[in-house]
Amino acid sequence: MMKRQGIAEALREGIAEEMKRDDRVFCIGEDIGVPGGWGGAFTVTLGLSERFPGRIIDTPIAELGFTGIAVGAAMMGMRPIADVQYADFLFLASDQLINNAAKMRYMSGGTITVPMVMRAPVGATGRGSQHAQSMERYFVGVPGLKVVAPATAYDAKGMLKAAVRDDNPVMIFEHKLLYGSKGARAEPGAVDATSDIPDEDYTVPLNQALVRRPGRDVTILGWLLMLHYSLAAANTLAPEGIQAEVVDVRSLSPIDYETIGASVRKTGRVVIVEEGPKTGGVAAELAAGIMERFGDSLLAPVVRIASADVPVPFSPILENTYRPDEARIAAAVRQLMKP
Amino acid sequence: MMKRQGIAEALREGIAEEMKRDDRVFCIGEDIGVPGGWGGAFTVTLGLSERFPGRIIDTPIAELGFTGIAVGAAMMGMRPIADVQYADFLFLASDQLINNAAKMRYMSGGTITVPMVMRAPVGATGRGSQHAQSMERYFVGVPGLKVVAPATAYDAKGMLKAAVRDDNPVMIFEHKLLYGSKGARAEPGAVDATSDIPDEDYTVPLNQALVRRPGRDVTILGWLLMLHYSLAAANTLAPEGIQAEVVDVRSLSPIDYETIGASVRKTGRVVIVEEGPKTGGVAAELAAGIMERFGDSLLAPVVRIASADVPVPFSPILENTYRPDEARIAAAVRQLMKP
Amino acid sequence: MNSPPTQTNSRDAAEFSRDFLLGLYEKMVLIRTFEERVKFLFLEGTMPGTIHQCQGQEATAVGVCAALQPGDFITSTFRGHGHALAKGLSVQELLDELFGATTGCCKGKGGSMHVGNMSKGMVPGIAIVAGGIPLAAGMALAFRLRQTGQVAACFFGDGAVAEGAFHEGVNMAAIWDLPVIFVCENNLYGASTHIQKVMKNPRVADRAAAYGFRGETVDGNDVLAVYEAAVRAAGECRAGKGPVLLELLTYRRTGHSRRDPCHYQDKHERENWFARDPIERLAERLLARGDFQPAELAAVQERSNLQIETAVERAKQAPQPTREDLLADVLA
Amino acid sequence: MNSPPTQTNSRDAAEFSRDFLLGLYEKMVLIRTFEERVKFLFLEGTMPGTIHQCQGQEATAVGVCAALQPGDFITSTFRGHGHALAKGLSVQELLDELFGATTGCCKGKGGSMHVGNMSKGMVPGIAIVAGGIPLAAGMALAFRLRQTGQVAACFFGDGAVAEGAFHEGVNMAAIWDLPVIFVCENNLYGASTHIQKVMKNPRVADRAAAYGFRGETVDGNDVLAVYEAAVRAAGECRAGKGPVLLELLTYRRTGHSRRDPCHYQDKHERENWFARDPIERLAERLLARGDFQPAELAAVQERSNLQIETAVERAKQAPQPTREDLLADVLA
Ligand SMILES: Cc1ncc(C[n+]2csc(CCOP(=O)(O)OP(=O)(O)O)c2C)c(N)n1
Ligand SMILES: Cc1ncc(C[n+]2csc(CCOP(=O)(O)OP(=O)(O)O)c2C)c(N)n1
Ligand SMILES: [Mg+2]
Ligand SMILES: [Mg+2]
Repeated sequence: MMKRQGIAEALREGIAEEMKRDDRVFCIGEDIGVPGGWGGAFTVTLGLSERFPGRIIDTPIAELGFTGIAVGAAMMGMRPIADVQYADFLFLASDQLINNAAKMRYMSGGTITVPMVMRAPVGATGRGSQHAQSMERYFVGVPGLKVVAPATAYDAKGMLKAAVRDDNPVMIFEHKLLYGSKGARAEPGAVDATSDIPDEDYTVPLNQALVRRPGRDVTILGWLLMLHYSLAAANTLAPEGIQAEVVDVRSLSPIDYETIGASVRKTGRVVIVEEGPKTGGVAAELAAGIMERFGDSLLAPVVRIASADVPVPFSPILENTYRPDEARIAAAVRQLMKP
Repeated sequence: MMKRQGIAEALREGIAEEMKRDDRVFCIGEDIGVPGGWGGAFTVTLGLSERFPGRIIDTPIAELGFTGIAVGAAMMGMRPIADVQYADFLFLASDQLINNAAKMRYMSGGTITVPMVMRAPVGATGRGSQHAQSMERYFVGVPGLKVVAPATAYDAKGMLKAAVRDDNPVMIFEHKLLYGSKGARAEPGAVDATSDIPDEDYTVPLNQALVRRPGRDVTILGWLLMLHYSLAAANTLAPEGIQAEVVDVRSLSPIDYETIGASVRKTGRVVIVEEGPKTGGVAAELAAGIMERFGDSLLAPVVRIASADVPVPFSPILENTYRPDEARIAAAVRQLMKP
Repeated sequence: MNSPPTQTNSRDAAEFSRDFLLGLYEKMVLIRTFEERVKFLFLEGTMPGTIHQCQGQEATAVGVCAALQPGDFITSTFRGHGHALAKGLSVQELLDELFGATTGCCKGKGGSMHVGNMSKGMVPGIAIVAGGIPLAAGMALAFRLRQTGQVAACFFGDGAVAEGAFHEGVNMAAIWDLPVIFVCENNLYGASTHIQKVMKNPRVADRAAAYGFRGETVDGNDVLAVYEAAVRAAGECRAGKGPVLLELLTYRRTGHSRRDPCHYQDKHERENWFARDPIERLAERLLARGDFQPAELAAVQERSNLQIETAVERAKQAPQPTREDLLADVLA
Repeated sequence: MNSPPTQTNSRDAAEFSRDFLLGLYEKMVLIRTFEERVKFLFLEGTMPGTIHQCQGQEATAVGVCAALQPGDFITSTFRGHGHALAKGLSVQELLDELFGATTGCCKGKGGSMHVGNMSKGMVPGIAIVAGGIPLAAGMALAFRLRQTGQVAACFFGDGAVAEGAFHEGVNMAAIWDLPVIFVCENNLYGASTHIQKVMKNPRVADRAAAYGFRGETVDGNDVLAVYEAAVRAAGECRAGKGPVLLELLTYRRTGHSRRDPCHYQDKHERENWFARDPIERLAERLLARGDFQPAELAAVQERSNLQIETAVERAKQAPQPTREDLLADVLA
């Protein structure tokens, strides 16, 4: 049996299932369990406080503190699922995440495990520059921390469950335009990321990319919202005779160079699509890593399509210019395919 | 007239000169002006509190707070020079640096300037994993923030002075093994970074790389400690008939692709040397940026020599393995030059 | 919590000048009317983005700003429309900003959560909870170092008190006796979370003592009480006596943001507070003076409606940015 | 500040068992001897890295840990050697760690600032000032959720009180009544900065009230007073009464780190505190009981010397890691 669900619903169900399965799992964050409230900024934990009394912990507005509390609880064997309302606030919590959670195992000589999950919504969505950043770049490559970015409801649920069961700290980036928020919480510009969700328990590995659309001419790498835009661009290009292979990077740390490499060796051409300033983004690591590993298969330099090197502007016109879109992706591919 | 100075001395003099020149300049940080104290963790502000009463401000241990205070003071026209004792603590201050200082101008529609300087010592130096990180990667590419990393006393003073006079927030990364700290503060493994410092006032631009050693065969890119190791490696290679051109990247944000490009076009081979985990480092941006701009001139994929993807270990043996050294750099170049 | 005995109330309205009172009333009505209109435009779908509004909290913004000098500065939050109007930003530059127009106070780059205008003494709102607190302390440090006699008034909510930035910023303002008024608009909720859930002692003003400076709890829905407390605080700041923490007890009459139905608010609590509306209360006190006529107050509302309608029409036609504007204003 | 009337002192030493007192004395002497030896090794250049030592503060570590159960946990700081020995880590695993050997308590990967051993109830020291405070609260939250009856004792210095992490972590421990003892070792200085420069009210224990829980100032150089205060605190924690803040007044007899000559310390302040050395004071009280002989206490010192000498020799020969070890222990 299957049911059609959006990311918010699928995450909610995934959290509930893990909490049912393992009583060490609990949620901690701001406004996540308040009666009459919203179940977090994007309704992911809505209704869970009734189902799991005492295990959905509403905190004061104190990101550094509750993140450190999640780390401490995880060190004692609990499996906290923490979340910040907007990923931009991770700057306030990064000391606990990077200096403590990610290093604890190493600096203890391998004696400590920190099985915690941190969820963080990214993406420019008409809220201005402090509720909009793509924060992936700040956590990719942090030794001791795993980072994933699911683009579909199926992956969101499967990766959340895998993250909860993983003995390492795992950061899950979610995109505001992909939650499938409805009614009062609906986001203008939202994209359909619903999936058929099986009733059976399943997980999605935290270290594997996935070919979402096979093609022989060029490899387009994307994740979260940009994956969806890349697929749309690929469809536009098909009738023009350009067969783009679209790979969902999904796992940002570690990066699955096996899957990516197979595609690159086949096509020899790569376009990486990222929301967020181009300079110093995750696409830089992907481009450098691909050149190092598969440089000889490259028929042309790897192309990065990303945002301009500016903070996120409020004005919708500017924000839409800031965010790479289907047209820019398609144009870049056409350019790259020019003989 | 000239005098020979180390980085700590040169910075101290540069700060004093700027404070003399402009009474809007002040210093703020922990233990920087305490009578009988150390002049900061690395003696840079030693003695300045006597020379500039009330303008060397000792703070409580509160990095987020005093960084925000520096931002606020800068918005009101002051020119604060803030510093953290170890760059690792920047995680605590990054919200104020990235969400406020760097974005303020943009989100105000260009009406605000934030002329502040933040100094931060990086580098693995036998202190364990929380006093050792190379933090450049977390600030390179942050729109609205300039980032520099001087490797010599001449540059340290000139860039500090340029940063103080710049109307934008500027992050200066300094390396603990390059300060030239003496006596009680001497650092094992320190490298000589002294320069002849002219008596006249001078500045060093914040957006220019510099060719430290000309060569025709291969371009080695480095900064801070790794620049010195790269120069040493180049000298080892010369008698083997390999003429390496060593470029001091210096300006990490923005990156001077003109100077770098000229070298790459000449040599066609590039090795980037970075202290800090390889994945997601500044070298990734350099490699991707070079491929994009000068891909056609590349005779081989760009090579990154960096640390392993692990937290910084305490044990000296492991730390020395963690830190790229002359031998690893030379070996990588030889490998790259193999026909 | 509604009106604890400890809180300070104001002198009799009779002791204030007629013009002064009318001015306060006018600003409060303007803010309420502005917010209601913006809410409509937003729900209607004509206005982009998200909004955080201050209906019911007009007295805090107006009372504090009335006590400031033109040269003084304020910092604000994601909920800054009222602060902006109270500090003298125009309805037009605000609406234009909310519509993302280049004629907005931040050229359309800031948006609702970041309205401000330095030339009018308002830093663009800091939408990171408590993020404006160290900033305000730093501004006050600049005033102190330059001996300008200026004061910084820092608006934040009860929710901000739990943030480390509050603790660090307030402590440094205290130890250096900086001229900053920490204005905590205590509306009992941080988003959907009641203050009782996040503080064992929910009397925010008490926090000042821990840092060694003066705190005071004020009826935040009594604009005159707020004004007088702010005048005292500003005076102490200018006299070099250091910061003051003002806890202004008030209540949000509308959702936290967007379409929030406020189901987390207790019904009786709501009714209690709705009965203590700051605008109605001032109106009653004005009429009680005898020298204000109902018609005069009605005219105030009329003027506000008109002013805002005209501004909305213009804002809808205001020039939108072009792609070129994207790259401007990053570096000085 | 030296010994304010407000601080709590201990019962008469006569009321404690001889063995218990001898145990405390033995631990304190061991810590002092360990630190002095390490200092020598460091200055001599045989020991790598940097060090932060606790000579003069032995009573805080020993008094608190003596009040804990084996299953309880402590968090520590960059200055953790004393805490480690007090919590039961062996001299050998500590020295091996300081020498970067694979037989060290963290396999040589942690170093002096990060000593710890989970199997003995000590989290590796957190060298980010105040960074261990939210951790300890989180550990206590786990104890509470699992109802294990365990307690977390969180050691930190006076300098940590200014950090946002203190504010946020302590507040959450308070509102959730978590079983954590916040142990502030107030040695009057954060690095070179005197507490008077960073707090208007330097009585750290007073901070607890702002968060709504109990704080107490104790003579931190009186190991019995520390012990009794910790016993009370642990009892309240286990009884579900929530956290307790213990401010232990003490003093650093050595540099902040490395070769710090402490020129920032006032001469009289130093002399005053040196005259109140925790080990000498305990010795006097033991001898005053009548059932301890000077020779017996001298023997304690002898044993410590011997134990440490043997350990140093072994540590110098201890196996150093190989390049392969670099990549191990990153992920579980
Ligand atoms: C650091 C941070 N955490 C969380 C948020 C999300 N958020 C926005 S407003 C808000 C509640 C703020 O409450 P309060 O400070 O009382 O202000 P009020 O909304 O009542 O005006 C929260 C949690 C944020 N903007 N910044
Ligand atoms: C977040 C952070 N800021 C600064 C430092 C540098 N530092 C190390 S110890 C110290 C002083 C700490 O003072 P206190 O908390 O009183 O502990 P004590 O040294 O007295 O034991 C400082 C500033 C640090 N380790 N972490
Ligand atoms: Mg509130
Ligand atoms: Mg101290």
